Amino acid sequence: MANHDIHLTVRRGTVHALCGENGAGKSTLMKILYGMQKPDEGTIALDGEQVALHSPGDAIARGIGMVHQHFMLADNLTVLENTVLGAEKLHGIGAGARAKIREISDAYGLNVRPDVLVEDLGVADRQRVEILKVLYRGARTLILDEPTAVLVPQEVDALFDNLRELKSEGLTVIFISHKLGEVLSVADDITVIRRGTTVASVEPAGTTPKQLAELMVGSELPSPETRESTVRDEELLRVDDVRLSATDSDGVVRTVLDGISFTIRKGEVLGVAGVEGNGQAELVEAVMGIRTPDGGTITLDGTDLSRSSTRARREGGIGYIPEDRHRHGLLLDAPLWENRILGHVTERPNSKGRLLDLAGARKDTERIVAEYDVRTPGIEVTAASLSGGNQQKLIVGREMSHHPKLLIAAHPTRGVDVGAQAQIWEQIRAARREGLAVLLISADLDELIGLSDTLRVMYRGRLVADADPAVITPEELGSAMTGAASGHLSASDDSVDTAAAQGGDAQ
Amino acid sequence: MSTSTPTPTAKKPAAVDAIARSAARDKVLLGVAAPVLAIVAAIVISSLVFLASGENPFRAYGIMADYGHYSDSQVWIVNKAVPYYLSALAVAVGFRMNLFNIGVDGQYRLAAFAAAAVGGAVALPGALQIILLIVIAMLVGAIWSGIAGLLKTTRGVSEVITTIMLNSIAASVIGYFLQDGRLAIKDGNLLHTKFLPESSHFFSFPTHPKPVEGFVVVAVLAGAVYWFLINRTRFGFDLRAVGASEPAAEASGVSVKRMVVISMLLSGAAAGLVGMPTLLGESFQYGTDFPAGIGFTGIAIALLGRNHPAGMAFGALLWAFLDRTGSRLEFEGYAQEIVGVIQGVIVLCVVIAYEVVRRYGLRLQQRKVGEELAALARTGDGTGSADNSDKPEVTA
Amino acid sequence: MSSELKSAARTAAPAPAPGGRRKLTYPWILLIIAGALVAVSALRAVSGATDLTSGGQFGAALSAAVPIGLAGLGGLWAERAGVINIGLEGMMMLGSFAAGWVGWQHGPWAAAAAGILGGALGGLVHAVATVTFGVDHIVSGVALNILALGATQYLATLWFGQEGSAAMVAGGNDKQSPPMPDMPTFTVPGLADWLNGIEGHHWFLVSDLAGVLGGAVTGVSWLTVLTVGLFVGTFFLLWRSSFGLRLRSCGEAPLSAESLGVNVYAYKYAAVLVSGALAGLGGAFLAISVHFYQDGQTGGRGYIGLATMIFGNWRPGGVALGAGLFGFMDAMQLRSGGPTVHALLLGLAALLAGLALVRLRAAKRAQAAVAAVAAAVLVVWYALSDSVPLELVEASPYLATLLVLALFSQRLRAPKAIGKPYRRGRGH
Amino acid sequence: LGLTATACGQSFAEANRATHAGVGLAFDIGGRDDHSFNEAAARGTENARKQLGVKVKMLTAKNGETEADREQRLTSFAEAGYNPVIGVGFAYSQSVQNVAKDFPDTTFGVVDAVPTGKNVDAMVFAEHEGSYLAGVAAALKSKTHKVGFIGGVNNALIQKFQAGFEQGVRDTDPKAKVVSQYLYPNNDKGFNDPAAAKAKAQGMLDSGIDIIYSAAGQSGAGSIEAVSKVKGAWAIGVDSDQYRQPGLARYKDHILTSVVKNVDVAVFDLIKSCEQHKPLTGVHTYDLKHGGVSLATSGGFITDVQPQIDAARKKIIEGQVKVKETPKS
Ligand SMILES: Nc1ncnc2c1ncn2[C@@H]1O[C@H](COP(=O)(O)OP(=O)(O)OP(=O)(O)O)[C@@H](O)[C@H]1O
Ligand SMILES: Nc1ncnc2c1ncn2[C@@H]1O[C@H](COP(=O)(O)OP(=O)(O)OP(=O)(O)O)[C@@H](O)[C@H]1O
Ligand SMILES: [Mg+2]
Ligand SMILES: [Mg+2]
Repeated sequence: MANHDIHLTVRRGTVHALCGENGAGKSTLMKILYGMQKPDEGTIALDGEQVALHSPGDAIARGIGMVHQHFMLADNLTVLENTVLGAEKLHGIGAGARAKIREISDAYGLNVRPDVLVEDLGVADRQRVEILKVLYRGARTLILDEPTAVLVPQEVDALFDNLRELKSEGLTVIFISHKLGEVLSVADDITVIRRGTTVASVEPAGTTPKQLAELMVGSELPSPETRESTVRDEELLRVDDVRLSATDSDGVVRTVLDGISFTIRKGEVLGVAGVEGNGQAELVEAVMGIRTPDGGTITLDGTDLSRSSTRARREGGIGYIPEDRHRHGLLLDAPLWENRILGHVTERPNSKGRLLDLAGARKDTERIVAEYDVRTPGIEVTAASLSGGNQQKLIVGREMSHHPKLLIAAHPTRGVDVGAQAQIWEQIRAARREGLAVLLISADLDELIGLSDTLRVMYRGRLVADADPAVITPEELGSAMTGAASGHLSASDDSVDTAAAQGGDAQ
Repeated sequence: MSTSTPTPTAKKPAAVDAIARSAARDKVLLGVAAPVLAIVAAIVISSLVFLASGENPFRAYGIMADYGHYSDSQVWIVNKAVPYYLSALAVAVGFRMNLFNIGVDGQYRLAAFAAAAVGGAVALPGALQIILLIVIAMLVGAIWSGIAGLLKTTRGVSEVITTIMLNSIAASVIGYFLQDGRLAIKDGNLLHTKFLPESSHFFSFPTHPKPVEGFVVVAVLAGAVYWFLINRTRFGFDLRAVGASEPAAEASGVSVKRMVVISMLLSGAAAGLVGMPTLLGESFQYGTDFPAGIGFTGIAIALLGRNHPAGMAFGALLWAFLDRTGSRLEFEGYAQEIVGVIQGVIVLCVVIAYEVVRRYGLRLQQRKVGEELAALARTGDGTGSADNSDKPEVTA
Repeated sequence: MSSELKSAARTAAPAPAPGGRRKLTYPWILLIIAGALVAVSALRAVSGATDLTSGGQFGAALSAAVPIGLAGLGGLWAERAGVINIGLEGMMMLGSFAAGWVGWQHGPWAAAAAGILGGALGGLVHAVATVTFGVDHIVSGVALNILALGATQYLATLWFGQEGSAAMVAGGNDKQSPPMPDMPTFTVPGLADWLNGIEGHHWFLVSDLAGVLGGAVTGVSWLTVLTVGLFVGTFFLLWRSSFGLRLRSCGEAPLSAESLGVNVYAYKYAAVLVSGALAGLGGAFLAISVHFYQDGQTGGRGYIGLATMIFGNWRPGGVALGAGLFGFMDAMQLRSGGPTVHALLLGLAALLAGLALVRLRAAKRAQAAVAAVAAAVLVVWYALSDSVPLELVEASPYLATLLVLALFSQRLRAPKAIGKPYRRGRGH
Repeated sequence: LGLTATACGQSFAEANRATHAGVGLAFDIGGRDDHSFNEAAARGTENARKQLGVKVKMLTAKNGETEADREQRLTSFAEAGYNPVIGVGFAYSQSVQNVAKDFPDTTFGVVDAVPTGKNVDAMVFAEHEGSYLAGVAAALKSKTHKVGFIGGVNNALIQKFQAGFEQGVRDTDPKAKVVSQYLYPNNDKGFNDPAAAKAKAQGMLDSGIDIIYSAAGQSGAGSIEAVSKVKGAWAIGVDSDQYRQPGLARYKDHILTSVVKNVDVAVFDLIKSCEQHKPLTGVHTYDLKHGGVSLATSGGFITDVQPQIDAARKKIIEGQVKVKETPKS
């Protein structure tokens, strides 16, 4: 059961925030409101009138629009096509629609171009297209499911300005987030959901983040904060002038990584901040050997790995927590013990020589399940039947079991509930004390700042800035992520020390 | 949830045990459900077809069963099933990693032709000759399918299309060389390669009334090798990983491109074996009348057997049984073409039944896992913060 | 550490080059067609293979292209909605069978309608399996091909080959339906003769153009005209109407479509049914043009249609081009065999030489060298022989497809959600 | 299944002893009504049924079948007591040879092939001689002095047609040009693809050829159709008298003549010999001399050149002209 005994009342013309931990059932609730899922029981009333929503079409007809947590856009279609889809009756699919889109875009300052392919847009632009889609349908009630998860603080501010604009036009906004600061800053009312049910309705004025957090999880939010430094002198990973270009489907060559150089020492966590799509994923894949760089060298613990295969790198001591666990981390239809073998098939206890060691793998899977608290009835169930957090714990357990020298962790706690989040952070901290080097990529700036010993900012395929996590704030980091600042970001009175951009080696 | 939960494996409460037991029962039931469902559906639909054409289905089934049980029928069925089985294996190697080798047909024909041409020209003593021919066939089959593998990895061309094209091209290549004065000789109105020397003749089991071809041993061996390779070796794990999820396999260190080429080569090598029972045990030459189309039958059988060596053996025998007994129907006043309908219906029913059952099973398992964890949380997790949802609501 | 930061001082990484997407505009297309015509007529003049551009050749090419084009167009409909359709071959079989069955009783027009229905029936089976039951699309397609083959063969024995039945008396048998009357063809009066006359003079370019046009106005089946209409109609329906936008969105991003109130199942069903209907019409065309259904009549054209669809980059114009090329090669090998294909060696050599130049300019020396050597080999081959083996001729359409795919497949773009299972309400 | 297949167990033949069930006729993939030699063979059994009162059972091959399938078909006949068992088409060559060994008391016949066996009657035809006469007629009737030959599949059998035709044309009109082409180099589809034959014939007609002789089984209908659309052009049929075939009735005014292969006579001879308990065995060549092949005269289109044709026939029968079985390179 994802939702039970939900009571939610939203006033017209307000921004209503819905918060709760991962998997609390927020998205499910909103999908019910939007007609994408059917409730087993209960009623929905709109302006006092009871309504039955059987499909998104019904909801749209009643002026409800939704921006999904995961973008619902067709990459190969243009912004115009994405917008008019399903609402062709309104203004046609040609010039009329184009004019209408321009009009809405201008009215709310969305700044979208109707004829570009969505494929070519960045995340913030895509989000604006999503909002445009909803407005185009004349929605009076907007549901935004975690719209800020992928935005940098400055973009979040712009978004909130848009929301206030909408509110002033008399629109109702339901806004989902588990970032408490945001919630408090923009919402008129707040409803908290926990384990599929509403536990509280509060007003932002009289509430502190701490109170909200307790409502959400029943205790204080765990913190990724790491105080003591475990950085040693030995250099473990050296990436030197790595360059990578990719050819897209039209044969256009794009530079995705440009002159990337950094080092990570034993016991050090290097955090890379950046808006998604600026090359972090490619950097990880280049270090993992999934992509072949055009130039540059990668040295692990004194061994040049630039030409090695992914398998050789893994055997050489790189552990990998991929960004998209369903795509890159697991075989969803395979049992847990086969997933334990994945990525380490050449190593003990998974194989002996060229043959698999099924008994060994099974036994070790039992151990991981126990040690890493993977909630599962057994190791024969498929990975797909585990919850996301438990899948992630299995992956972390698997990678840690081979005592990596370097861990590449991409968004290690994305979509994971707070309990599992704390566990994963603790695992990383513990291994770091033993001398593990970590390359951490995360969109969660608190996590990034909390866990890292060193911070770098990536923008358009380059490392454009560095920062000291002890003093930096998310806002300062955010402005570097948009390219507004570069060089060494010091926590001076103002947000950014742009002078460093010219000075470069001021430190 | 808290970080200090007791490990679930420590001691399971009775409720969890009960759920686990029922899950195990479900697994067995589901395993049986798919084939049963498919067979029942296929029989029902085939019977309807019989009835619709005004025939008595049960008399027909009776005739087929009766004719199939004679020893000569069984020998025939086994002999006929061997190439089918080998073809299915070739297709299955690809299927296990989501590669669709429609080109087995062209591969085995080209392979058999090459082996026949070489076999007619050289005569090594004893078993050497047979080994040579089999190696040549596997090599040629592998090369022909390897082209598709290479085009896929280097140029990104779908193997479905290339193998279809290569089938036609193989036919033309054979046609070019299978001419008087090139690699063939004229024998009445037939053209075929020179007869293989005695040393190329494969042994056979002296059964009654006709012998069972010795190549059945090779087929069984090939099935065993296939099973072992896929399920027990590192290579097999990599192969299955690519089949289950290409990006996950890539990230886990499998070179997907290399695997594509290797498995196309393996598939083609297996395809090379398909023509061998005919060449080495029956015709001893490759002529214009060399059997064609077994590659396509292999696809059907691989689907039928779910890529499992035993399942495919069953499928191959079933197919051969239908071939054999279908022609008997013709003598009893039915149209033997009904066999084609039955075969088609069986394949369609099997693929649908398996998909339905698989999905149902997955949903069932998810629910069970959820229930089980809930049961676990209720009984075993009392110490932590599991019950914090019972805390009084806070309203600000 | 800071030394590594110097890169920050440089400007940000270059954005993708503007205008990288090269669009084929109408002037370009016309230019390319004109260029091709000049090249072919030059080839005709040099090699003396007059059939290369004769009206008969183009007429034959057109009728060879129609069934393949219809299959390809059928594939396009299904795949644009995200359903891979390898069952086209089976749908064609059903179409040609239904056409044969209805045709001998009710004439060729009814046969065409029956072919459409027969193919749509195959589409329905495929849609039920893939859309409703979520069976892997390729698996379902293969199963459908097996079933269609069995069903048509069985029904043929029952309906055409029954001893003493009316069908048998009318000339049917186990493998073949009784013949049906001719479907009328159309010839533009005057124009056809005039063009024919010009063609006879073998003037450079003029006669060639007359040949091409003559093929298009002389003795053309009404079904061919219908097919051209279907291609144009498909383009407007799928790319210029809201129905088409919705249908394509099901192939690109079904979850987004669903979230906007599009009934994805309905569109997928519609697409696969139309797909079957088009393939069925292709099958019917085969039956109607030889006047009867025949076992094995489709001869793998469904698969070829699939190849032309990929070749044509999932666009109607591309499919038409692919089918036209295939039909051209097929007609040529059938009509005049070795000598004319022999002339094409020279054409291919010229193309390769051109490619070598282009590669050289792009500083891809290795590729340029390979192309140049291949061109030289072809020229030598051309000079030393006066025909090519029949087998090579027979294989030439397949080789051409393979070659084109190998050269250009990287530029092809399939619908994004193609072949992926979709369940209502199962999105994130 | 596999287990019981070893050594023991009863075979079908042991369990079902039957005798004298009639004549078993196994067709090649063209099927009974292929307007060609299958049909002619069927006609032979039909005559036998009427004149001798024998029962007849016919079975047809499937597309893409194997040697095992053919052997099974013949075996089934023999087991069920059919005698003689006749395979129509050279595809049955090997299978007749193999199965005949197992059933020494049954007589086997095969058309167009020469397998060996004590109880085998091989019926072969001098197609080249009949085709020679067609060549003579074509050379005399062509106004453009260009004639064409379309073969279904480029195999040894069809090459006999080509060789005879070409020689006949050359001997009659040395200036005439013969264009010989095949639909498929090596694919039985060639006997079953009228659309291809139509395109091929169209190509020939466009190049000025006005008489086309097609030896392509069912495909021939396509070339006859193409010819019928052109004024003054003639088609020459094959195997049966195609002028008289109902399926081709609307083109009959364009069917100059047909090279008739009297398979029916051969089949009838074999059945009759079996009925008289003196079964024919060995190779029997049905040539021009013995009336095994002939040139049809239906329609009367060749009446004007009949004297020259008769003269040519006489030369062949008397051995003055040797007709080659393989075309000149
Ligand atoms: N029909 C259903 N029945 C039972 N459980 C379901 C159903 N649908 C979803 N769930 C589960 O309910 C939980 C709530 O998921 P939901 O996506 O609503 O969470 P969320 O609050 O949006 O979390 P996040 O912050 O990660 O987006 C998940 O565990 C999900 O797997
Ligand atoms: N129909 C269902 N009924 C009951 N439980 C279900 C159903 N479908 C899925 N589940 C359960 O929901 C969970 C699905 O995992 P999902 O990733 O959605 O969880 P989640 O709540 O998001 O967890 P996490 O916060 O760890 O990501 C599994 O535990 C699964 O057993
Ligand atoms: Mg959510
Ligand atoms: Mg989740």
